[in-house]
Amino acid sequence: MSGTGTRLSRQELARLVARDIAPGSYVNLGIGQPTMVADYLTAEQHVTLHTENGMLGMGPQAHGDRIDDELINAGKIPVTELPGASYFHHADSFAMMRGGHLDVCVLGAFQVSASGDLANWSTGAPDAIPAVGGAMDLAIGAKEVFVMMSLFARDGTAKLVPECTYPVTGLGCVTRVYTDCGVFHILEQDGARRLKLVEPYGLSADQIQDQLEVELSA
Amino acid sequence: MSGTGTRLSRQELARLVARDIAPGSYVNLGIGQPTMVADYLTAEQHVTLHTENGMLGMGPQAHGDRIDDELINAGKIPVTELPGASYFHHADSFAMMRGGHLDVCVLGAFQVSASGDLANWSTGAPDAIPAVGGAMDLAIGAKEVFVMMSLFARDGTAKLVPECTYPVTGLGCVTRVYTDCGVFHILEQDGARRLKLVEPYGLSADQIQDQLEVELSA
Amino acid sequence: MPEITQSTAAAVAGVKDGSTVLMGGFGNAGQPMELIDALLDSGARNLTVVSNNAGQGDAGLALLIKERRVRKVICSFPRQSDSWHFDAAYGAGEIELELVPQGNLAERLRAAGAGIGGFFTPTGYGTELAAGKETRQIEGRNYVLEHPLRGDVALIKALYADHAGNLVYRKTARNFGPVMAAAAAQTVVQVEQLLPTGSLDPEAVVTPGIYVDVVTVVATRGAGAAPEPHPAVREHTAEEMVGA
Amino acid sequence: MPEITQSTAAAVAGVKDGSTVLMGGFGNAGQPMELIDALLDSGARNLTVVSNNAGQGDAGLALLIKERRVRKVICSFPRQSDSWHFDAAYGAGEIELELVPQGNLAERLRAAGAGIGGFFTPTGYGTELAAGKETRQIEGRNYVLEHPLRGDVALIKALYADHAGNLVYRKTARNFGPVMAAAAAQTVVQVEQLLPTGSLDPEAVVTPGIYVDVVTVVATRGAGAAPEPHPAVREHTAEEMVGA
Repeated sequence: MSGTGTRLSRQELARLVARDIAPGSYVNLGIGQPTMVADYLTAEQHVTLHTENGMLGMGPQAHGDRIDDELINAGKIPVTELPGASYFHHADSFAMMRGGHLDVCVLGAFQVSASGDLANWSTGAPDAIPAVGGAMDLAIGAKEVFVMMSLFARDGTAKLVPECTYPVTGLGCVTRVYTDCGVFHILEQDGARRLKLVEPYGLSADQIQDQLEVELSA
Repeated sequence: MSGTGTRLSRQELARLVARDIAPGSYVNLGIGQPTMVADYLTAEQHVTLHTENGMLGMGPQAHGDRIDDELINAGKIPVTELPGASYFHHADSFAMMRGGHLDVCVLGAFQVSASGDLANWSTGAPDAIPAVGGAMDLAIGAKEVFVMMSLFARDGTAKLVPECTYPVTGLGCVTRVYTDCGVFHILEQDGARRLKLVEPYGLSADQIQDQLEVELSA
Repeated sequence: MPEITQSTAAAVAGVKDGSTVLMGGFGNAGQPMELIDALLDSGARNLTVVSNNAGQGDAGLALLIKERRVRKVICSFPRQSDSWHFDAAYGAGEIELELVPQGNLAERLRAAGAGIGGFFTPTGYGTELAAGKETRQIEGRNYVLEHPLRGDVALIKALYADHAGNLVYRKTARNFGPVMAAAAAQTVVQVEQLLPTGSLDPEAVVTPGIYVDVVTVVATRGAGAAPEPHPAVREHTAEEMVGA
Repeated sequence: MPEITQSTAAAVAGVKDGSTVLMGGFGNAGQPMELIDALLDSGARNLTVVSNNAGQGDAGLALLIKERRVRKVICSFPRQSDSWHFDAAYGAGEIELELVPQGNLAERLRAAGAGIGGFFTPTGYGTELAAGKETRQIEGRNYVLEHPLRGDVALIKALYADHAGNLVYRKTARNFGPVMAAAAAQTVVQVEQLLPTGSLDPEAVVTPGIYVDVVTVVATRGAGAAPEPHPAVREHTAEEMVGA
């Protein structure tokens, strides 16, 4: 459990997540930062990407002549099709997610609680137009839910919290949290969920503990 | 409301049912006697046949070289495929039935009650092996459920009854009953279901009424 | 057998004031833009629209909302960078929003088409979007009871139809089309091309014709453009060809 | 990526004593006969079998029942003219039967694959087969609550698989295959032929490879027989070909 001397860049974080995805996995990468994980998956990993708007076997973003308005990902960005792909309708696509068939889903977050509650769909601002998309389905569906986020918000408050103060997306669903300051695992032990720091970066484990209101498990 | 002088043969009954199926209908013909209806449907009717094991656009029974063990109907008889056919899996097939998308389903019966309850899956004999297949799904799914049966059992008892004594397949689902002695409609009037004899055959309306324990509506 | 019409105006005539309209599409992919334009021209108002989004830019559903024809939107993701017409209507309190997680939206539509009266879903449990809804623990997992979502009319887009109404779609434009086709009392579809019955292979049909009531051809990829190959389209023999 | 094995014995090794096994097929169409034969040879016992029928003649599931390997059958139609082995076991009180209306069987399997915790179905309401079950009136219609039906292993038959595990079926042999593939912890499929990845058109895949764990080739139509055309099978370019 030794960290490097510096916090991780977004690219380094994406590389770390990619490294931890088991070969042969079926994976959904959420909109935004999680999308970067695709750049670090290797051919040898044979990872199959799912997009909730109805496709398995999604390839990289399309450019130039390959752009097809009817071949897009969940972020509505034109993508490509890989050999072995398949298309299906929305009910089948979300049945695949809800039914626990995806191995890993990678999501961004506003907050994650020590017991794995996820808040990533709404800041709760009273005047904001609410929009949820597939966030709640992604949160509860995959066998493992990895979150990518900065450990601290711009105002310095920690985003790993005892209880989410933002509206939750799903309860007890997050299994790993990848942050610029370290990787955390949320493990089920003796019926309770425990938060464990497995790789600190830039800060020591003690420094991280000092800045969190949640207690890290040994 | 004038009947012919003789009771209807099974062939005549099948012809009568076929005549009453509206052009362009999607129809499921149950196993046994209802299958005969297909022989009397005309090309001009453009009726599309559904078989619950996963096909729309089913054609006539296959013979000789055209027999294909993987192209069968619900009675496990080899059939053929017509232009415009489609195949789908069992959950989709029964969703089509349960969702009310079929216009007409034609079924055999042991008994039909005056309010349209259907009994056609079990005689309730204590030593018999129970088997239901798709009977209960067919009973409740189609917009109209036509029953084909003899009006009287071999022992002379009427099969149109005040209440089914055999185990029911579905409640209040039958809309028409085609029998050798006449055609009955079960109509919803003022919130109640009424049984009306629309075409007697072989017997007069009065003679039929005399032999039934249910009261026919005017 | 569906009705075939050359007129998008005729195609959407089933939508009345107060109708619930299911609109296919995820973003612009699969959005039946020309049918929605015809709906705008029809003047129908007080609509409830079920769709994944609440319109984008200055086209389609966004224009219906701009013109205040839509009383209520049932969707999963109304807020987009170019959803200014929805934003304005919502900000002014002139449109009602029922926000539904995307998979529950799809499953509620599927339930409507499949005759399911309600279902227990884990999605949304413990969140604001399940507030007030019946919940149940089943085998140790928590679920929310959700109900079917039916439409009076579905407006969807497919790639090809045959004269029997069978449909195939193109890539991720398939999205909500198949479930919406089954969930509405009347389903209207715009296709790139209408093919003779017998042209679509029964193994590759996605939406069987039983779910389709009205078909209209809108060649969005340019009139006269050669259709691209699709695995469902087969060489047909004279014996197999029916209709024209 | 599924495991590919040449051995049906290896393919069914995931079935243990006491397993719940989903078996595809409607009558003989789509019944994975050679996988069931291998299961018989494996000696696994005390099985719960979910299948539409309870075996026919002297083959497949009927032999498993004859050998008393099956503790319980969950099916819709056990009684057939040639279901003598089930009849004998049932008559002797040596097999348990859970009779499920066929559409509820299919929907319970679908629910298991789709993560639905329970659903209200109108099928069976008011009948013996709903006795003791929770019911509810929803919008004036009566429904019965049914629960998902999961398998430890699904044994199914398809026409072709590619190396990514994508499946296509043949005519009415499709039946329960797609829903069982999604409803089991492990799905084992026997196919006529295994094709390189890229050979099946993504528009025409019926079961995506994510649902398939083990593939074995059993050429039931005669070894070396040319495969019949299927719309999903496409001419592949070198660029598209992956695997072998």
